[in-house]
Amino acid sequence: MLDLRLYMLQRLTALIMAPLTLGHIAVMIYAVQGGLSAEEILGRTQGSVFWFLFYGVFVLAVAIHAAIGLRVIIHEIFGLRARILEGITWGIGILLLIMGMQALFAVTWTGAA
Amino acid sequence: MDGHAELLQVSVWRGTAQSGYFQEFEVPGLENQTVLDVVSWIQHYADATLSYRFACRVGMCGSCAMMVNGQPRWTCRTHVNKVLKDRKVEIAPLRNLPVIKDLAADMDPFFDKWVAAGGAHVPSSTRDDPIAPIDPIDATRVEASAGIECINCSICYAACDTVAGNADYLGPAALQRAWTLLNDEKHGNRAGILAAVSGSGGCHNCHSMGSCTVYCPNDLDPMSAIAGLKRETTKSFFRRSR
Amino acid sequence: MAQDIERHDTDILILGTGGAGLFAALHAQQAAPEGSKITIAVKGLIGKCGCTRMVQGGYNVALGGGDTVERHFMDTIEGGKWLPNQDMAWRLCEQAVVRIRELENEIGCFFDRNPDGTLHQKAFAGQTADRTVHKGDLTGIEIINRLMEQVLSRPVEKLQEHRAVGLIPTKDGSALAGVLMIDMHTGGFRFVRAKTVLMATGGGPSMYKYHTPSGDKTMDGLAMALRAGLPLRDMEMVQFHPTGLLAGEHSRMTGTVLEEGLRGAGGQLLNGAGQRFMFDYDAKGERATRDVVSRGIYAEMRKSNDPKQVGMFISMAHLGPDNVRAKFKGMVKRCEDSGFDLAGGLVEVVPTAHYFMGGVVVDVDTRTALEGLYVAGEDAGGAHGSNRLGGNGVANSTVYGGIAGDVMGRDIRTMPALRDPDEDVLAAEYARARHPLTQPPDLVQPLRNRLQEAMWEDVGVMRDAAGMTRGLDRVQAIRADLLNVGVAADNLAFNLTWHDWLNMASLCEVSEVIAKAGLARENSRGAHYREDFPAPGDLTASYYTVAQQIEGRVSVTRQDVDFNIVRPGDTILPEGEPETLVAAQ
Amino acid sequence: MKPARAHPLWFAFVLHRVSGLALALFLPVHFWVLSYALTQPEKLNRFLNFADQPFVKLAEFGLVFFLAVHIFGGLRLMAMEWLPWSAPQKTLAAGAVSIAFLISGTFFLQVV
Ligand SMILES: Cc1cc2nc3c(=O)[nH]c(=O)nc-3n(C[C@H](O)[C@H](O)[C@H](O)COP(=O)(O)OP(=O)(O)OC[C@H]3O[C@@H](n4cnc5c(N)ncnc54)[C@H](O)[C@@H]3O)c2cc1C
Ligand code: HEM
Ligand code: SF4
Ligand code: F3S
Ligand code: FES
Repeated sequence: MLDLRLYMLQRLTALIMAPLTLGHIAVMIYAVQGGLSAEEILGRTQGSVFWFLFYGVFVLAVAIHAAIGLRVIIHEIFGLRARILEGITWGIGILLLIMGMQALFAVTWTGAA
Repeated sequence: MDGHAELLQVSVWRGTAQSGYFQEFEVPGLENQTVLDVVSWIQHYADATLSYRFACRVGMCGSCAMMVNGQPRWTCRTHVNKVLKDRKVEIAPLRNLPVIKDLAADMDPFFDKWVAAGGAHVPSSTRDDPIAPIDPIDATRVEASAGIECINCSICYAACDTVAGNADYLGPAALQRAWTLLNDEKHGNRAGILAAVSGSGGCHNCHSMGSCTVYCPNDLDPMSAIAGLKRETTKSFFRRSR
Repeated sequence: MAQDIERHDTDILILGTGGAGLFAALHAQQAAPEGSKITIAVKGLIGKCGCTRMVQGGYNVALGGGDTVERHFMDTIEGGKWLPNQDMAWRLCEQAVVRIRELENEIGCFFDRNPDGTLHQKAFAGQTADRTVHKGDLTGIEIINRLMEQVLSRPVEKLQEHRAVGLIPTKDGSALAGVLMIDMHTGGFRFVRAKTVLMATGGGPSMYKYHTPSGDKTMDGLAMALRAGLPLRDMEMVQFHPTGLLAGEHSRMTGTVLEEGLRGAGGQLLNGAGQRFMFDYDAKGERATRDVVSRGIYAEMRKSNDPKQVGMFISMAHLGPDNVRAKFKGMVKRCEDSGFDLAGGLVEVVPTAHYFMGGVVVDVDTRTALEGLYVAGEDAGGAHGSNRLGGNGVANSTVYGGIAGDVMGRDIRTMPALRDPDEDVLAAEYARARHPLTQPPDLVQPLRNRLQEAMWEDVGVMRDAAGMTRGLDRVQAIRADLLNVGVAADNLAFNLTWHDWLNMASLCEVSEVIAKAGLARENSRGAHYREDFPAPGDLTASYYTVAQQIEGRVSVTRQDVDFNIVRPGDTILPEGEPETLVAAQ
Repeated sequence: MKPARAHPLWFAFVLHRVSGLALALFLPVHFWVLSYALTQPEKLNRFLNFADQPFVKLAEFGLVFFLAVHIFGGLRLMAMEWLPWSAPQKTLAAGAVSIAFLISGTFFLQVV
């Protein structure tokens, strides 16, 4: 169910996300001082190539990572396998990717606001 | 029998793969009594149809493992006093394997996986060659020797929740055997082992829960052996993609 | 009646998965023509039953460093008190050299090494060289696990938890047709025809109150051979190990071995009063050979008149409990699990029946008097004579198992067809195995206890004519009682009590032969000690006993040992060779 | 008939799984909320206000805690799988949890 390729994908995406997520938490700890507002967030992120790449990589990695992670859990708990499991894995991955991309564009793309 | 012994309340799983129930027995408690002795007493004196398995009686053959109060144990080497709670004990067939009848589990899947993990030596020399001199304290050899005393009792296999959830998972004992062979310089096809443990039931399914290592009656450490396999397969992954 | 016997065919059938059975399967696979079907049937799980797995001390093989095949051979002959079949002993010593290389190189065993990388070898009592190859004190696990993996990964048909109950000859009785078995999982019968059958069911003197073999070994093979009319030799020769654990009558741990090395390292044997006694019996004290120490303990046990204290005690504490714990980790842990403190306290021990030297008469190619039947391992007699050296048991089973595989693989080329069984014998064996199912159910275990008691008391460590005659009567009475004890027939699936009954039947049959052979040998050699004939007798006129059942009656004859390689008093070692290469202990 | 597998490494596994699952379930919600930034910033703000309530604060603390637990649990795993040392596993497991507490604690203090 989890072969070497999926395993490596899960570990590598985890390694990529580790600094990104810690960075994200650090920013949050800093940012929440005095409360959050949409403007504040957007002011920081919109139009920034850095944040676009930062969150872009995260979204990609997390879609892969979480899809594989949920695949494992679904297999071990519900015993689903083969085609169905494959389908679910891809489904979760793509769903997360699409939703993540929407959020990414919303938060970092300038033109739209 | 030494008579005047206190009675033990023993609850024993009866049944087949399809259905079953716990049956209560009263067994005289005696000195130096193992769980296997309790089970044998029931078969000898209380219910002649009780099925179970044992051979060596001393912890060498690994055929007497059962669930004792929900934990996998070698029954021939488990003193009842160690597991009694208020003079009660519950005995069931080994987990994660099909039940044949009562306390006897079908161990075939365990051994099929042992072979599937590449658990048999592939020769690199023949009976006409001299025996290779091998430094016993060489680091790789020490790694190979660490798991060599496995008695294939399947206790680790029963303890592992990944096995419970993932029918294809090769399990700790088979993977530990693969790790031993990977470190055996006499083995003739080490790449084959890496391939065998990298498939969809391979070492990468292990979540390092460590129950295998906690329950192994011989103090072996399959968890670390599996970690070793993950390390080596990861290396091979990068080597291949280069 | 016999309609519910399922019929099954194969080319080569192997009974038992000890060192002999597993080696035979591998060699048969190499030697047999392409496409031959090989089947291995066993009473337990493949590789997980039998005694080869329980081998502790190790494997005897002469690998140079001064040691030679000739020296190994001489030790074997002298250890066997000139009774071994010399051709068999020679082949054993010679082939062990090849077999150990095969085990290391082809099977994948790893035996303990010296710091320079060569195999570590040590000396058991009775050896004149450091000869025993080992893997710690768990040598058997290493050998059997590796063999088991090889067999499991090959296309060999596996009939696990199948118990052989009868050898079925052809109508004219000239050859073996096949073997009747019980599929233990279902309780159903299966008759397997084969061109060649290897019997490697490993003897196992478990008719004694204290015994070491694994629980599955109950002399089934020898009982089947007896019923098939085959000659059995050296049947009086039961080896006792001096230090079996005494854990109480109800415990399966009772009788299991406390290793030899304990005494070698300086362990002391104490009597109830806490005094050492072995020097009263032998100048080497606790370090004397197994038979001597066993008799010492037994004699001391007879002297004791405290009914609570059955055995003698082994004491290690004077060597320093921590030291003992470090050096004998496995043993200390094992004792601890059953409630004893080996490192610091006293552990009660008794002599325990360990190995059966007697067995089916075979030639050096494992062939028997019955065409198509081969016997190897502990089931075969001859290689050890009156005493088996520590380390020669597993060498014997692996060497001859391999030979049997080679020979069977070759022989089936000249056997074009399977043979048809004598249906009457088949029906009789079927009825015999089903007999208890026709009787009113009763407890089997008390009979086993009675048999073990009788054999221990009357045909045990020390024997005399009166005792053995009494023993014979007791066994016959138990046998008669057994026929009236039934097993409920309503649930035969994995019915251990039925198998206990069958075990008892085998044990009773062979016990009788042991007693009769014991009566026939009127001297004391090796494991056989007669208080009424304590002398070894004239070595040059040595004879071995041959027992055979003809028309339901067991008769024992004596045959002269053929000294075709070396005569008593002579040696084949070159002149000037030192008597022993082992540094004085 | 579940064995009582109460030992530290097993708990570490359970924690890692529960946290991974929680994160995976939270993530779509998180993305969904953020995507409002594009079309309706006021909705995002309303949400952020809502997020000021103590109950939600606690939930957030939990989330960051899970995230931290999961990360350090994951790093622990990868360390034991890939680095040649592996003996003091239990210490590592405990260490991972405590670092996670530290970080999420800091976050919590900042928020309140
Ligand atoms: C505790 C112990 C320690 C020992 N230590 C040493 C040592 O250090 N060195 C040494 O050289 N020797 C030692 N021996 C002796 C050695 O183990 C035996 O001599 C040897 O292993 C016998 O091998 P085998 O293949 O003939 O029989 P086993 O290995 O005993 O195998 C017999 C097989 O036949 C099967 N079987 C039995 N009955 C039936 C049936 N009716 N139908 C189907 N299958 C059946 C059994 O289940 C088993 O699989 C030791 C023995 C014991 C008990
Ligand atoms: C926020 C994003 C993340 C989500 C949604 C997520 C989700 C998951 C899920 C659902 C699993 C499966 C758990 C299981 O099999 O029991 C998992 C496993 C894993 N995660 Fe994450 N994860 C995230 C971030 C991370 C990070 C940053 C790391 C890195 C350190 C990481 C490391 C791991 C590892 C190593 C596993 C494998 C666990 C195992 O095999 O037992 N994860 N993740
Ligand atoms: S690793 Fe330990 S628990 Fe697992 S099969 Fe081997 S001896 Fe038994
Ligand atoms: S218990 Fe199972 S999950 Fe891995 S560490 Fe052991 S095999
Ligand atoms: S009976 Fe052999 S390990 Fe328990």
